[in-house]
Amino acid sequence: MKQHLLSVRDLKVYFRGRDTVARAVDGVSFDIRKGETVCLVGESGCGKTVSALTILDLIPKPPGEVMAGRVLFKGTDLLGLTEPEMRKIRGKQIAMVFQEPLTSLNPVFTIGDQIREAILVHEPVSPDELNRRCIRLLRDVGIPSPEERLKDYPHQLSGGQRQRVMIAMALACGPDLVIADEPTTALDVTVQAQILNLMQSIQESSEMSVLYITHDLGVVANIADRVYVMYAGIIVEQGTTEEIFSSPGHPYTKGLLASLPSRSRRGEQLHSIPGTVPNPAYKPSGCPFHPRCPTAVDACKVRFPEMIDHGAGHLSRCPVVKQ
Amino acid sequence: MVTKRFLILMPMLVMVFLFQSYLWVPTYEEQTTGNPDRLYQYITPSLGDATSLNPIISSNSTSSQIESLVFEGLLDRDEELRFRGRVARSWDIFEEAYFYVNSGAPVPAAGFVDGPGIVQFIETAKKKADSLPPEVRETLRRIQKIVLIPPEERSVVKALKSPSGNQPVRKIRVHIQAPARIKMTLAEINQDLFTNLSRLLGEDYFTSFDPVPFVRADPSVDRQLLARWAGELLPVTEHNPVIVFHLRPDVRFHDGRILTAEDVRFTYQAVMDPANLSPRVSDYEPVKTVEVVDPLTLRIVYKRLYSPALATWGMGILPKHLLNREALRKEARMLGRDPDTFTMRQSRFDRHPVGCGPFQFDRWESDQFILLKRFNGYWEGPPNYHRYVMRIIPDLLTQEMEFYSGTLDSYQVQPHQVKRLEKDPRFQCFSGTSFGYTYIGYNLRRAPFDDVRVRRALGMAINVDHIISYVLYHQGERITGPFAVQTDYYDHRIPPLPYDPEGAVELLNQAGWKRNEDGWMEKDGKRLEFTLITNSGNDIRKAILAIAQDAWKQIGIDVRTDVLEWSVFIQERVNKLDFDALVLGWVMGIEPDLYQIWHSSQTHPHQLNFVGFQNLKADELIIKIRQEYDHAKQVAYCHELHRLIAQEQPCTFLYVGKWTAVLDRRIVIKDLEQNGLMLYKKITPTKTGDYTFHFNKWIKLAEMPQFSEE
Amino acid sequence: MRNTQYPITDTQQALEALSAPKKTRLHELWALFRENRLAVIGLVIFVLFLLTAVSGVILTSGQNPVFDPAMVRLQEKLLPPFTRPHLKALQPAQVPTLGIYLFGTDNLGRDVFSRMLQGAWVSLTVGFVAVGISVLVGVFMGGIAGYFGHESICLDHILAILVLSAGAIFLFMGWIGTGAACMAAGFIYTAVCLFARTRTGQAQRRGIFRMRAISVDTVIMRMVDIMLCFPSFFLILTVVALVPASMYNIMIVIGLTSWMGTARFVRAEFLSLREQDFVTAAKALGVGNFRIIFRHMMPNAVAPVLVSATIGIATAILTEAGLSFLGFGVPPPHATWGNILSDGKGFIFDAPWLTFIPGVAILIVVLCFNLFGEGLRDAMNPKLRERG
Amino acid sequence: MLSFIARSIIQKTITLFFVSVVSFLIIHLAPGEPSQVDPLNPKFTPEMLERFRQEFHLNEPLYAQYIHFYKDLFTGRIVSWKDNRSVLAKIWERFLNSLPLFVVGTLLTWTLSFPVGIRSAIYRGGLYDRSVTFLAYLLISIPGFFFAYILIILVVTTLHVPVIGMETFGLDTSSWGCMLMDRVWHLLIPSILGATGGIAVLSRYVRSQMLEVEGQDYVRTAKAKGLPPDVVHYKHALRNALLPFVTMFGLILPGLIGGSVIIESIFSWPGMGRMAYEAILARDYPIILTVNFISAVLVLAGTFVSDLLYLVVDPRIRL
Repeated sequence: MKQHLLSVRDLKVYFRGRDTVARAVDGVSFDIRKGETVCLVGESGCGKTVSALTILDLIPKPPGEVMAGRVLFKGTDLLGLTEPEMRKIRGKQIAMVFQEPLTSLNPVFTIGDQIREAILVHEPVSPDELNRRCIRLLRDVGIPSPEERLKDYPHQLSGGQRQRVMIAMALACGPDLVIADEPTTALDVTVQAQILNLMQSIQESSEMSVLYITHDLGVVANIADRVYVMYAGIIVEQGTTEEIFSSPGHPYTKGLLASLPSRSRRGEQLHSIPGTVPNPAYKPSGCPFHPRCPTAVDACKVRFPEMIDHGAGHLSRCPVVKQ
Repeated sequence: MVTKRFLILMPMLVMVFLFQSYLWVPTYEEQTTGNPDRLYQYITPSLGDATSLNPIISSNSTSSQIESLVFEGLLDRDEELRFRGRVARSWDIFEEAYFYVNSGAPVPAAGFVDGPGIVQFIETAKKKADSLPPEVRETLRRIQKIVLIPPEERSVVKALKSPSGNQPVRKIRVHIQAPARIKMTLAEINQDLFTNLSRLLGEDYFTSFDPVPFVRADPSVDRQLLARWAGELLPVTEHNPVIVFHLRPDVRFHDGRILTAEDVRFTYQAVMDPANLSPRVSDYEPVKTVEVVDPLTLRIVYKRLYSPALATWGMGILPKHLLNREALRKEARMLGRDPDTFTMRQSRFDRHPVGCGPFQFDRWESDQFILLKRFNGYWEGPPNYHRYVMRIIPDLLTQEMEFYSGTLDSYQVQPHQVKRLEKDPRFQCFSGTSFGYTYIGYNLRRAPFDDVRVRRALGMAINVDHIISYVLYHQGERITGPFAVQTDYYDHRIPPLPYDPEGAVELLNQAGWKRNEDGWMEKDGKRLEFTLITNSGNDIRKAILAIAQDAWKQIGIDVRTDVLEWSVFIQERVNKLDFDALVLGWVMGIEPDLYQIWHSSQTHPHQLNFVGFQNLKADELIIKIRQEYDHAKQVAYCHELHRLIAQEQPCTFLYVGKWTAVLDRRIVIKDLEQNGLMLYKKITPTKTGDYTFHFNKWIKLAEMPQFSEE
Repeated sequence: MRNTQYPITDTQQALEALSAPKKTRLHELWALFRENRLAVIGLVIFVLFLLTAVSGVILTSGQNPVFDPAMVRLQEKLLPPFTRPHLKALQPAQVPTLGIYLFGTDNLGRDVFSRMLQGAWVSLTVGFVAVGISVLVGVFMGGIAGYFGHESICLDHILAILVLSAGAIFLFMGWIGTGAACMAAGFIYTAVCLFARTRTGQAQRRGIFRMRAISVDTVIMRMVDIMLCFPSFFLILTVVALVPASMYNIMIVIGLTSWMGTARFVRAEFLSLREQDFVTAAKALGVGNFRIIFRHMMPNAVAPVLVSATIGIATAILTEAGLSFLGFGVPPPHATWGNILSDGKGFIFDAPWLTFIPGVAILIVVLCFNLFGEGLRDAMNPKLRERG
Repeated sequence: MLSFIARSIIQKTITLFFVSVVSFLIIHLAPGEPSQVDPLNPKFTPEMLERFRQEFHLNEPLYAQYIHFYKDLFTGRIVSWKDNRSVLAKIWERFLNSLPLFVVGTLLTWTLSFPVGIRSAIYRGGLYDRSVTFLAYLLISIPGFFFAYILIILVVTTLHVPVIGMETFGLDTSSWGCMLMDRVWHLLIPSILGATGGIAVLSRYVRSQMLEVEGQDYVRTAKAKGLPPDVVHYKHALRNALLPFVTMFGLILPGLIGGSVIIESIFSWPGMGRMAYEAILARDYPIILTVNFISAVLVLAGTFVSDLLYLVVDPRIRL
């Protein structure tokens, strides 16, 4: 078993409203080992992105607030770091790739500027060296004629190229961990595949870990070593990719799997989970999934389910579903 | 981060730089103690900028204030308001009078007499004058010389406009065969000359003279027109007052040229030149000829009797050599303008005047200041101050602030501040009566103002003393008529209208107005109501508006008030005679000429008698005052007119304002005594309240002066 | 996997019971607004000011007002605040209602408190009417430009307008016959056009007269550009100085020189709203233009306009004060805070309350309008709301 | 690019023409007449008034007056009715006087507003933000002349130094440095007065623009790169927030023409605003119209410049 690069323990992030408290992340724990690709899966609004942003201390405070938990990165608790110390981690050791490549790149600077800046802030490099590194990075992420692209503005690139630039920027300082927050959601399907392949190939060549956040189980199946399924601010199931796909232990996971188009047969109605993710400020009591759960029993409405170990690192939070 | 540092440091540096300048700025004390030159400057504020510094063109007060220092007239008024020679050393006034021999009228005891006969007749009468009535005797005594002008022929061309105005102007030649004419030279001007002569020559000797047979029009025109022209061309009688000025030999312009009679004549011509659009044309319109007798003597003949004539020569004299045709053409060529249309108005003289007054022009920055420096060649000796600065500060409160901080030497105080500033040991105060009065004028053409009882009642309802003490803070004086209070023309014996609201109600009742059940005055079912208006921008008038409204409400008159912007007020209401009553002021001259404001011929739209005062007796007096050159008689006529106007109450005369000026107490009069000793005196105002009379002798001291009691 | 049937109704109910308590838009707005303490203070004073102004107009007008702002008591002039009147010197009718000069008296002995009361109403009227005019004109112009912007004015429209206005001018100049003929021709032409249009459903574009000359949007936006070319205070000053001074002229002038911002905003809003689905849907259902505008688009566009109107009122009050200072404000007999202040400034050393009371009053009221408007704007801004 | 320039020049010329017509009509159709002559002065006669009217073409039909006026304006021969001086020379002189006031005021406004507004946006809802908000609105809400008088009276009665005008009078013999500093001192209060209002308004704009921008994804990206906060706010956020200010920046210059009438009158500062104000009072039509025309030109030039500036600031815009 490899050493844990990052381990999040019992993280609670709440957002204070006027007279409500939105418990966006409500006791989440997960681990990422070196060189591993971990996926965090769940519908929109279930706290995936918040968890990821909390790792880099990027949630807006106020209203956001980390109520409890630890984020151990190579043994240090990131939550206890001061802002300048944290800045040394961001980009250098943990980098992030965001969902919307168009809005995530600053429209008024050339991509060259933006990549250079990412390097310079952490390493004093001579201008020549800097330029060479930028070109190499762009070449690495598969952008043709990188010398000219450096002078381009984001709006001059295609969606896929922009995401490649984002990835290049994330890789600029050779981070140990890349958090990719739904990097392919906004892209065309063909481009999605290219980006996924790119990420995989880079990961293979550089020994880095990836925390991949997505709602798309299809993607998960392709790249993940291990999967965490999140619902309403908690992890409802975790395990290796095969385990999760072959024997999902939680009705929510089952529902997600059932909604995959590839799994439905032709002519059959596409499956969907009724209802939506609950408002984090008004979560149901007991198991947060029970209002949408087809197998819910009365106990689900009152008792918060504990994690049940199915062995081999496969855990789920449903006492009803039996293997 | 560079941007951030720049954005914060930049303004900080600017602020620090701005604030440190405080260390360099002199305080009130430092301005004089550390800076001897400041003592030789007089700095005075003005609310508005001058328009032009050419005395024949400008017409506002700031301009004339500067002009009075840069230019000098032939004469001015002394402490007692008598004429005093300036550029003119002395002057003589006499009269030349003419009349046509009326061979068609019989002379008593002589029958029909021809020209030489009339001369003979008067000469004889003069010799045995003892038997004649005293006025006639007096008149004859004044006649120094009688000359007969033989008959003459001449012709003039008259232009005749067609009535509709769209046909071309017809030119008509008028041939005149003038009969013999008598010219008399009188030692003193006498407006009753012909009245008295007619007692000698027969009542209708002058009136029966018919000029029509002596003129012939070619081509002929209708009789009426011809008669009019004949009357103009052959006036039966004619007064020609003459003024002869003797100029000082040593008066120089600021550029060193000696001022001569030619310059004076040039100034007159410049005023009369239509191209110059001078607002002073009406002053000189009665002038017939201006002759230069020799370089220092000037003879001015008037077309008719016009007693304010002498005062008009107080106007500044222009230098001919800078403004004559050739000089202007040269300037036009230099500026690249068309020399034919270039007039004095476009000349740079407007903003760089050269005169012969005690100060010479130095600089003028529009809306900032006008700078004068003293003229060392001034004929009366140069003034003490080296510089005269007029600063233009449009806001009174800021003027006050500047005065406190020592960068102004004088300040025109507002009434409510007088008390406070009089106590301040740093300043000295002067006050005097101004030449302007404020009144409530009624439109006499409209009911109910056509009734003198109503006008009296309105006047009696207003407590003027109240206004003076509370609105003006006692800075005003009650008046009863239109003459300047400081002059003899004003009759102080005339009692003001009493404040008597009950009496006013009584008067209204007499005039037929009765109170109705709501308390309003009513006559024939109509309420007594009207609108009182004034112009905006004058707080005191606004206050009077409010007070009058309130006072009249007490006696049951429903008054609405309206404050209008000046140009609207004048052009829409006053000029079109569209008002009931208004609060306004007149600025009076010292001369008692009331023709434009009170004569019945001036009541049309756009004329100044807009209240519509028409009174035959008053008209006669106004004309007489205009024609009288004898001061005592003029005063008597004025008093009579004053009494008449006070009786008629065409408007409610309220008050003349008093002005108060504050000066820095360190300003004193510095004079050389006859024994050569320097003498410092406290500034004292003259009888008329003019404290700047000795301005040329003023100077500022570094320390507060202590005067010994005298 | 087989199609599993979920008990949908149950789940829906359960979810609804759990989701956030239903709030109306207004409720939500109020909740957001309430958080901003400054804005709440602003609102409170705003309401107080409204009450003062309304009571002011009631108490100071009429034949025998409770507080007479025009009552001149010369012997009582320039008394400081909280002075008791000298009862002996006054007639019973002249004694101030409160038995005390709450804010002192001015240079004519008028009770400053009464004048401030009256001024509150006048200042408020000036502000409201001026802004009302500007909002009306702005919304109208902006709405037309935004909604009908793509439509063109054709040559025949221009001709019809020219003929009509020529007719009006002729009538005005007294040439009745020619004028009437022109007017009649114009009206007949317009009527025929409208009739043809309703018959055929749409205007047919034929011949030179139906050539598109310029689009409505261009015309209106050029008008906005032209208006924006004038420096606003200078323009107001020019017009106010040239036309006869009256309260109504000032309101109209301020209103007519400040509608451009609103017009631009409404136009932009309409342009984006027009593309939105619900409008397309309404159109597809055959809803009339005006119903779409007033029922569907206006409510969406107008709320932010109203917020800026709040701030506009504050600006109008300040503008009026500035004009008063230059001598072009609302003329007497109307007292406004602006002209009380500028009248009082000459007495700043001898009677400072004449300057400070209206000055501070303007300051407070304008401040409250601004804070209130800002709070409202913040509360209504959806972007800030999400993050808040 | 060229076609854009040509198109906007044509468009702006047309606008300018309409502006000139409108301003001409406003002034000439208003009741009352310009008169250098004071109609109540007994020395003026109706004939003289008539002659003045002729001299100034006031008796001609409006369109002829319009042509006369703009012909004179374009040939530079236009003169003021009040004092017969060339209008352009007068405006230039006043422009130079207004310039220091304008430069200092603008400099302070356009520098200080940014840090104040940005800080306020970053710490939104905090004590700093709330007090700055309050202060800004206080400054916006205070009637300008009231504030100016309070400042002047404070300075004059406590420090006993002159503050009005462009310099202390009667100092012309003192040293060069003294005179310079004296002028700077006289610049201080009016320019600060001018700037406070500007700073208050502009910092509010900066704040709301920054709030808008700070929530954008690229700001988060910048933070995630590990950039220090100053770089995040002042480079990444500010640069984007600047876009709307380009429009405002283009409109600064016309502000110089309109000037600050009130401040210039109070401080008897002989600037553009005061000249315009006095021209209005005197109904000096040539000056009013010329000022109006120039300011319209400047507004149009300003918008043109800001259109061009957009090209520089926002790379997404291409012509």
